[in-house]
Amino acid sequence: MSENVDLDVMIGGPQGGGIESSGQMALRVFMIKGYDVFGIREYHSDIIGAHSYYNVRVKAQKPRSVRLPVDALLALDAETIFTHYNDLAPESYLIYGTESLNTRIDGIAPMDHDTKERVKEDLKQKGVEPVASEVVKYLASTGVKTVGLPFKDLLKVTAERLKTTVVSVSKTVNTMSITALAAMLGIDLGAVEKSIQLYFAGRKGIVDSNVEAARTTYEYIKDNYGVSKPLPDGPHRNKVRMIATGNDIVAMAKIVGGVTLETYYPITPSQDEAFYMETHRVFDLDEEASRSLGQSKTGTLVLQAEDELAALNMAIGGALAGARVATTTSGPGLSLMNEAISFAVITETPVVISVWMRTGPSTGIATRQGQQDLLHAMFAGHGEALPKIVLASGDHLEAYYDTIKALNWAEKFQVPVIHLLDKYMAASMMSFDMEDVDPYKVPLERGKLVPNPDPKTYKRYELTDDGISPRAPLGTVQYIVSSLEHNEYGVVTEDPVIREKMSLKRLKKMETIEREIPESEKAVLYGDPDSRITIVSWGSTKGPILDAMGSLAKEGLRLRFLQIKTFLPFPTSTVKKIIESSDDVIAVENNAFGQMVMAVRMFTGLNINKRIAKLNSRSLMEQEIYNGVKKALSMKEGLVVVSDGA
Amino acid sequence: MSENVDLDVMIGGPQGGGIESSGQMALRVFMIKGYDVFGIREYHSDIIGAHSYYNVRVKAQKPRSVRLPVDALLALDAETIFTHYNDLAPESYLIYGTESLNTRIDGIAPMDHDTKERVKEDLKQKGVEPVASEVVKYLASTGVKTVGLPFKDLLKVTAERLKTTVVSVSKTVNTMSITALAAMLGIDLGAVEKSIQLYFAGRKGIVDSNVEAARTTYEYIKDNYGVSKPLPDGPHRNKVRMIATGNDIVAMAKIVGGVTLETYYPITPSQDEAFYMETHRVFDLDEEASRSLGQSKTGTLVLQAEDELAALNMAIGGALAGARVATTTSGPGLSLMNEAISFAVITETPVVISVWMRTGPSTGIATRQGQQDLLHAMFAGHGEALPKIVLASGDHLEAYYDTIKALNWAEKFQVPVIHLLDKYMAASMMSFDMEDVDPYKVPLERGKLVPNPDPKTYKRYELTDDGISPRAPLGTVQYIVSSLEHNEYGVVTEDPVIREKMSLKRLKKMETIEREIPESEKAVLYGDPDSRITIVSWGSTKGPILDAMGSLAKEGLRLRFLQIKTFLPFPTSTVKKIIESSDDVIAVENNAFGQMVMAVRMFTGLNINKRIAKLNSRSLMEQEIYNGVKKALSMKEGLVVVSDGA
Amino acid sequence: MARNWMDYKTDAWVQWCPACGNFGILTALQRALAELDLPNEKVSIVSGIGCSSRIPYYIKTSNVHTLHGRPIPVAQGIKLANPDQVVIVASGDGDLLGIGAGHFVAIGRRNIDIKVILHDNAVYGLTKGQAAPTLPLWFKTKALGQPNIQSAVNPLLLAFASGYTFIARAYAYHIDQLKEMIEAAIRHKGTSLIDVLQPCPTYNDIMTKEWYEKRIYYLDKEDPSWNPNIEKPEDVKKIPKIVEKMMEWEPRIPLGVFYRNTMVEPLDVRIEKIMPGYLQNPPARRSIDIGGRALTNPFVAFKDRIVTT
Amino acid sequence: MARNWMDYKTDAWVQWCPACGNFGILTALQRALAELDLPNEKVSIVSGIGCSSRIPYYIKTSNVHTLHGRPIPVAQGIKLANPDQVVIVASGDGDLLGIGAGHFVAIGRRNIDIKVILHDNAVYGLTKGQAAPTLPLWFKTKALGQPNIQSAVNPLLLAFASGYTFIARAYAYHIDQLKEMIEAAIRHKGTSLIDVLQPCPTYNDIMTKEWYEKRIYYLDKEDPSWNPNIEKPEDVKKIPKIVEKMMEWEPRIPLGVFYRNTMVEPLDVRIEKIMPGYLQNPPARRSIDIGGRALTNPFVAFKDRIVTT
Ligand SMILES: Cc1ncc(C[n+]2csc(CCOP(=O)(O)OP(=O)(O)O)c2C)c(N)n1
Ligand SMILES: Cc1ncc(C[n+]2csc(CCOP(=O)(O)OP(=O)(O)O)c2C)c(N)n1
Ligand code: SF4
Ligand code: SF4
Ligand SMILES: [Mg+2]
Ligand SMILES: [Mg+2]
Repeated sequence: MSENVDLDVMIGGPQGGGIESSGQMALRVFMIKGYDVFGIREYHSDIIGAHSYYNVRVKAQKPRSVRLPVDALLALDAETIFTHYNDLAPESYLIYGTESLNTRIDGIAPMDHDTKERVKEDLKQKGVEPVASEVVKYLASTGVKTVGLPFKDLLKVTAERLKTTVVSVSKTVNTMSITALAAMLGIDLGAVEKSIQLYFAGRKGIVDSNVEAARTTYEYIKDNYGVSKPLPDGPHRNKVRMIATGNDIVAMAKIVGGVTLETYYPITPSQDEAFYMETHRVFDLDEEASRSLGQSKTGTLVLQAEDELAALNMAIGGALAGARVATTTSGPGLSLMNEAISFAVITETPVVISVWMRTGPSTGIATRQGQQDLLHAMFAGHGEALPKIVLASGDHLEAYYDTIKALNWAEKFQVPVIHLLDKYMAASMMSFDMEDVDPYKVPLERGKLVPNPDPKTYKRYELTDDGISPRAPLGTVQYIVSSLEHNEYGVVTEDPVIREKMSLKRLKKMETIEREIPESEKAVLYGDPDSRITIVSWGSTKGPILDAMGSLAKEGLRLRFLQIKTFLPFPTSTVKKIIESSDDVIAVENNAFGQMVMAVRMFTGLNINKRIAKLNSRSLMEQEIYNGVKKALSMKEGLVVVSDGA
Repeated sequence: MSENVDLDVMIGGPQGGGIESSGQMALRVFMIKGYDVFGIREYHSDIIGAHSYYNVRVKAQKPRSVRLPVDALLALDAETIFTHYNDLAPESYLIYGTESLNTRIDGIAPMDHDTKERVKEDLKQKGVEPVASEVVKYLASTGVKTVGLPFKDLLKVTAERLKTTVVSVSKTVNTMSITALAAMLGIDLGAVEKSIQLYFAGRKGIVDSNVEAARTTYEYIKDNYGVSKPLPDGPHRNKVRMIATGNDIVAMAKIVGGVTLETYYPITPSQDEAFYMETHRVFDLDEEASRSLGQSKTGTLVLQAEDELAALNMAIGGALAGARVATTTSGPGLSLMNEAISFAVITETPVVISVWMRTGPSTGIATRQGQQDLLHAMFAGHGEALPKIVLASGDHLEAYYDTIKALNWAEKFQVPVIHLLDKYMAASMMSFDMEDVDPYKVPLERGKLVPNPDPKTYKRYELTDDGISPRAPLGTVQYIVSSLEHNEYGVVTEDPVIREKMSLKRLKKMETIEREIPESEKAVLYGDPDSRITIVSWGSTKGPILDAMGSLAKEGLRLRFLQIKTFLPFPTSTVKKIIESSDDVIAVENNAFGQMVMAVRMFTGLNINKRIAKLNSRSLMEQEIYNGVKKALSMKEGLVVVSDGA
Repeated sequence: MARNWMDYKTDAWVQWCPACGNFGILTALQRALAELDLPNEKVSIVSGIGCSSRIPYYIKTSNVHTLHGRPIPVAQGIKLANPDQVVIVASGDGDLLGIGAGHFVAIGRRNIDIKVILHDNAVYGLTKGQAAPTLPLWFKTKALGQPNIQSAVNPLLLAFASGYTFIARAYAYHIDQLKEMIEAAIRHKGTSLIDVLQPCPTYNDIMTKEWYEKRIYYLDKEDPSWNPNIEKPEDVKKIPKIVEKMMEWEPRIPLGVFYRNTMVEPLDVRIEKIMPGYLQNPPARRSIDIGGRALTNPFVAFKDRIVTT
Repeated sequence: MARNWMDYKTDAWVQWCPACGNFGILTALQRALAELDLPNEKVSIVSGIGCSSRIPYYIKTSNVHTLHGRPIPVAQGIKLANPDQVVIVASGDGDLLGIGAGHFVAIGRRNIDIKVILHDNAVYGLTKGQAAPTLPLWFKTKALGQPNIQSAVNPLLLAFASGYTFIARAYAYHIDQLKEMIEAAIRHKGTSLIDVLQPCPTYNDIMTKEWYEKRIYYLDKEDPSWNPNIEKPEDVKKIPKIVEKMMEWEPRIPLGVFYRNTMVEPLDVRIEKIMPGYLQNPPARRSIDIGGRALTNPFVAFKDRIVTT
């Protein structure tokens, strides 16, 4: 029965107004009820005041995306109502504060001028006054169940019960909204309380007032709307599970994967990854490691550099000394790292660069989604900065294992690895189990690292059959590392013969990488392998695509989906085989120029003539793929721009 | 008769030992004799002492490359003999100083260890002792005409005649070598003297001692080797001509093309371009301009920035204020400019970036040739930094006109233009005529620049049909420029609808660029248009290719050569048409991974399965193409690595 | 008709947190511009990236919101091209002293007539509160994952070492005094720094209004004879004292103009010397063509490359 | 068996012009290492790009020739990963004070135990003689296309403003004194600068041997009571004098140790405080696995993300 549950709840309000914690609490409520959850946040690139919203998707098994229309909208302010009134499904819930009813759209200062004008125009068309109360009425008339919460009264009651002031409980309105939703959906108060306790763990005062607010609200709903049919328990009850953002999980993977030095310069949407590592810089070992090392904890050094040039160059220095290193950034930082990437290539230094993509060009929109750095990443660095590895993960769990693989590959092949991630993953949370993040599944490998080289014979850049040389940490034996062309000892040379050999060494190393990374790590096929309709995509579009494929399959449209995971090395043979055996191929990307399509042509010579692109900087949603695929299939060729999301 | 003249003279010696001026003088001697010349310098990335050499090619009409074997080697030291003894044609001249005869190869400190070992091995195979005198003997035995100059004696005579000390004339040994060559080739002393006067213009003392040295040497040769058959006059006598490096000519084009602000950070091989602009920061107007502006001079501000990040960002600031701007750099600088390139894209700021490519990756070999920055340039800048223009010139005269076009295109399309040049052009000199650098051939265009905008209606980023908006200089009207996504007024917005429109504006602008730049500016076909054997290449390989095609044609092998000039926009239809109508296609590039081949596939889907690559960091030579093409034609597919040059 | 500070307001919603120190800086700047009656389009405020760097949207002048760390180079490009433009850099401490420190130093060597207003909140506001280069060692403001293990840099001293010729420190909530300093800086012809202590109520929970107000005092109030001017060679004797004051921080923080050196030539004057005509026909305005026709011919302009055969 | 300076020579041909000041620095450095008897592989000399930056090839230690402007970050990476390594940055004035100035400032905030040797020839040697940030205003050295219109930055003052705890100036041809200063710097635990005045006979035809030797003098010879040490709080009173000496340039240029502050904690000590065990198991050496098996499990290490359902 819980198998049929598929909910999408949206919570909107001013940035800094508790949207983040509302989302977090809502996610936990549903997890506690035994469901898998996926939640994503849309927010402005500022600190306080502008409109932000959280979407929470709930299913029995692994939702991977959110969708419109939603089943419930929790409007913490009037701007939310004006921004999202078109996003509600029939029969859905609108939960709002009665205090916002009098707000006129023109009175909302933070709201973007252009958005405002567009909304006014739309309301005018619909014959609705641009006042919140009128919009609510209009929604009710379309079948939406509107639930007005008298926040003032509820706060007063809460304060009274806690014997405190209204001001001191005023931050609980988001909990009230969540509780109201829970009550309407037939979720027991216990789940809400437990979620509060979990989320605010350790902060007793806050827990108490929120619990009290929840109780007050629950009663209010029961009293005014009656008791709802209870939501069945999901399949994941009584388990120890986790919920984490993409930022968190990459941080976890770096720590598990043995990073001993991470340098970074703060940038959205990467900074929380470094933050999570900082807060866990000293961490517990598992039992076996404790026993074997005779210590219970160890540490990862995380250093905030003065800029991205320093961040990567420091990481390179650390790697030269023998540390397993990584850094994290976004597009602007990647731009600044170009020179050091080329330095890592010529010095054959292992370093992992996590790149959390966002909307460009330039500063663009720092907190919004984009997949615009693919070709830039592939060709980052002057002077033919190859070989390098460019790897893109499709979701949180992939990102976890990919991070560990990236660390291994960096050391095994002695190259920089650019790991492409994005805002979609950074700002989304998903639930998972212990088996999903198995720390032992990908064994840690360090390739040709030689801890005790023989000073007599050691050659750092020895010419070998596979292009990979023995790597001794600086400090273990005397040798030179140089950004200039060098001989086998690392000493600068301008000799044309050696120069040519070193060029060919780099070419050969790329071939080794191509050969040694199995095709199955380069591209993955999902869906019906025999379908002749193929979606080709990369990165975080995976979630919406898989979810939409599920819906389409229900309608009898069975597709297959080829996810390209590595762009360097490129899965040339797989991509060729799949495209050549398809009647229809549709590319999906969050960029305007079709960068993956260009890369596919570059490596296979094959064109993909149907593209779905999302360009409005918002996260891709299930229904956009659902609709986009149908549209693409109806065309001979061309670009389908999908534009959902506010 | 002069039509048959085809000479290649090599002059080698220690860096800082007069190689540069020898080359310069030799070039002028032949120009004065009425020939066209092409000369190129190979040198180490240090200041003094390491081996450097100059190759001078002489023909009646426009040589575009140098070649091996050479017709004469002027060895200013023993290292030159050891480095180049295999490069001499039979019947050629070796002119050397008798003082170097006793030098053993092991006594030459600056010589690269690896080179030394290889030479020793080769001499051993040939049964020659590694002493200069033995090598000279060996050469004589193979038919080389060896001319030993007793520099000490010649200097003494020169000093006596000038009534000065030997030390004060000691720097004339290079003039002596040149003079000896002239005498052997049947060039009159007058040409040598004139060349000295030209090259050292204004420095009377130096002129006098060099002229005297030339006279002494000329007599010595006449006395010891007799009078040679006179070299016929070439077709270009009694003309006012020019000789310039690629660096010079781009500087000239920038000044002629109206650059009013050039910023730069010094880097090899770009720095001499900025230097030339600095020395000509105040320049004479032509008559018409003088009359019309009422002034005889005007100026170009050239500023040395603290780094390349500053250089490009300053240029962007200057452009925003309304100046016509440019900057100049090489690979490492381009890496550092990535972020600002993306800034120029989103702010739609016209700026020309001259990129003088060199050997990479990373610092690589700073003074050597490479064509490794193509894909990096195309995808430089994060967040989909498109539209931009990437343009590659094939030789000096193209570079001249291309620079002016680049300046026009930057302003017309309001985009950054990356102009790819390279060390081959930077360090080579060629002779040309006034018609070759016509300043009026490409009229200066500034596109939608509006000097007097109407403050009431002005929108800097107005949405237009062609994606290009009216551009008013900052300071003429109040508006905002932003690196963030913005609305038509330049004001930041996160509105999804506007964001999408602005993405599409950039896409549309790229289409406008594709449409408005004529196909003939994007790619040029040379040779026999009906041949079914095609060379495809880009940049400075053009010279060696055209010269080699001449030689091949003489043997009846008539080829055609498609030079790709713009990579963004890409000449898709031309490249497709040419490749599809060829039986054999050979790509030529100075990089290992075949970047042009990748770009061709990316835009056309067509593969080029035969490649000639030069990877040893030395300049490409005519015979390498000649041999390489033959080899490539004999293969089914694959890579031919050509490796000439020391 | 003199301008009013309202003439420098835009209708954009100001995206700062309540009580953010940036509001004070915004107001002071608008008032200073009004006082100097500068035409809106003739002023360019150039910012980097950060909370503070949003200021270009709130002042109705010809502004540029650049890249993180790069407002100083962009500002210089504008000023080089058009020396008549009033160019002000307004940016964060992370922007100017962290990622942009190289330019912060380099501009001092030029003494180009640009005013740098440093929004000094000791944190990276926009990226959610990391340590900025002015956050003291061991401070653990609320959003830090670990205590700050890097020491603070002294912006005044750094500017002094770099060659700035006007150096002042202000406090964001003292709008009148700040306005005066901005005016003085604009009147000074040369590279100028105003380090504005700017509380960030959202992330800097240590260096708060209360924290600052317990410490700050004005140099000229405390010592009416305070004179920061270096106008003649002997005045350099004042420098040790000036440096001492620049270094004062605990327990008291001095505010005011620390240093004003009028003996150093600004860049435009230097350029005019090596390129006569620059000031009259600067790069932004000089003709580059006559109806599309270039102004010169290589054989006229570049005689050094001519060879007569 | 103590090491001899010859033990630090490599067999590479030294690619500098005759009489280049870099030779003196090379010799002094080799001698200092010998005097301190440091094992070759335990010393890393990290350089940027420039003539001076070729020094890693000539000293037989574990060196890194990095990028232009980036030796300081790379050096810090090495030191952070392996605090036992002796890490020395040796690079040009263009490299450290031009393109690398941001890092030059940032390292001071860390007081990380790295020695910065600044090869100060006031020109960009390797790129053929352009003005470096230490070339005085209006100097037109022989390879300049126009006179220098940018003023010189004072490296000592900049280091002081940035937080360096050891600051000295030396002269490249005075090998013994330079050697002493290098030893003193290596003994000091914290970020150190030695500004070495280095004649470049090829491009700097103004600041020649003669030019320098007319001007230089040693602080401690001139004033035997000179004591640059800040060891206790009262010693800060010395600072105005120290700064005055740092600013002295015309007509005389002081040499010697200007400043040595032992009261500031170096970075490794700071790190150990927030991450106990760092010094014993630094990033370069701590185990990351046991035979390929990771050391921890997310459900053990990251309890804050657990939800019990
Ligand atoms: C190259 C680059 N790196 C990082 C960022 C992310 N970023 C944006 S603002 C900021 C710091 C802001 O701090 P500050 O300059 O002090 O300004 P404030 O927000 O405190 O006013 C950072 C690191 C960026 N935009 N670009
Ligand atoms: C990013 C980058 N920009 C420019 C260069 C070119 N470059 C090489 S060395 C150098 C300057 C050298 O001057 P300095 O640091 O003073 O060292 P010196 O040669 O004087 O010892 C420059 C600009 C480069 N290698 N990389
Ligand atoms: S985060 Fe701080 S600096 Fe940024 S707007 Fe809020 S209070 Fe101001
Ligand atoms: S150019 Fe100057 S710094 Fe470089 S090696 Fe020659 S003398 Fe030394
Ligand atoms: Mg700040
Ligand atoms: Mg230098």
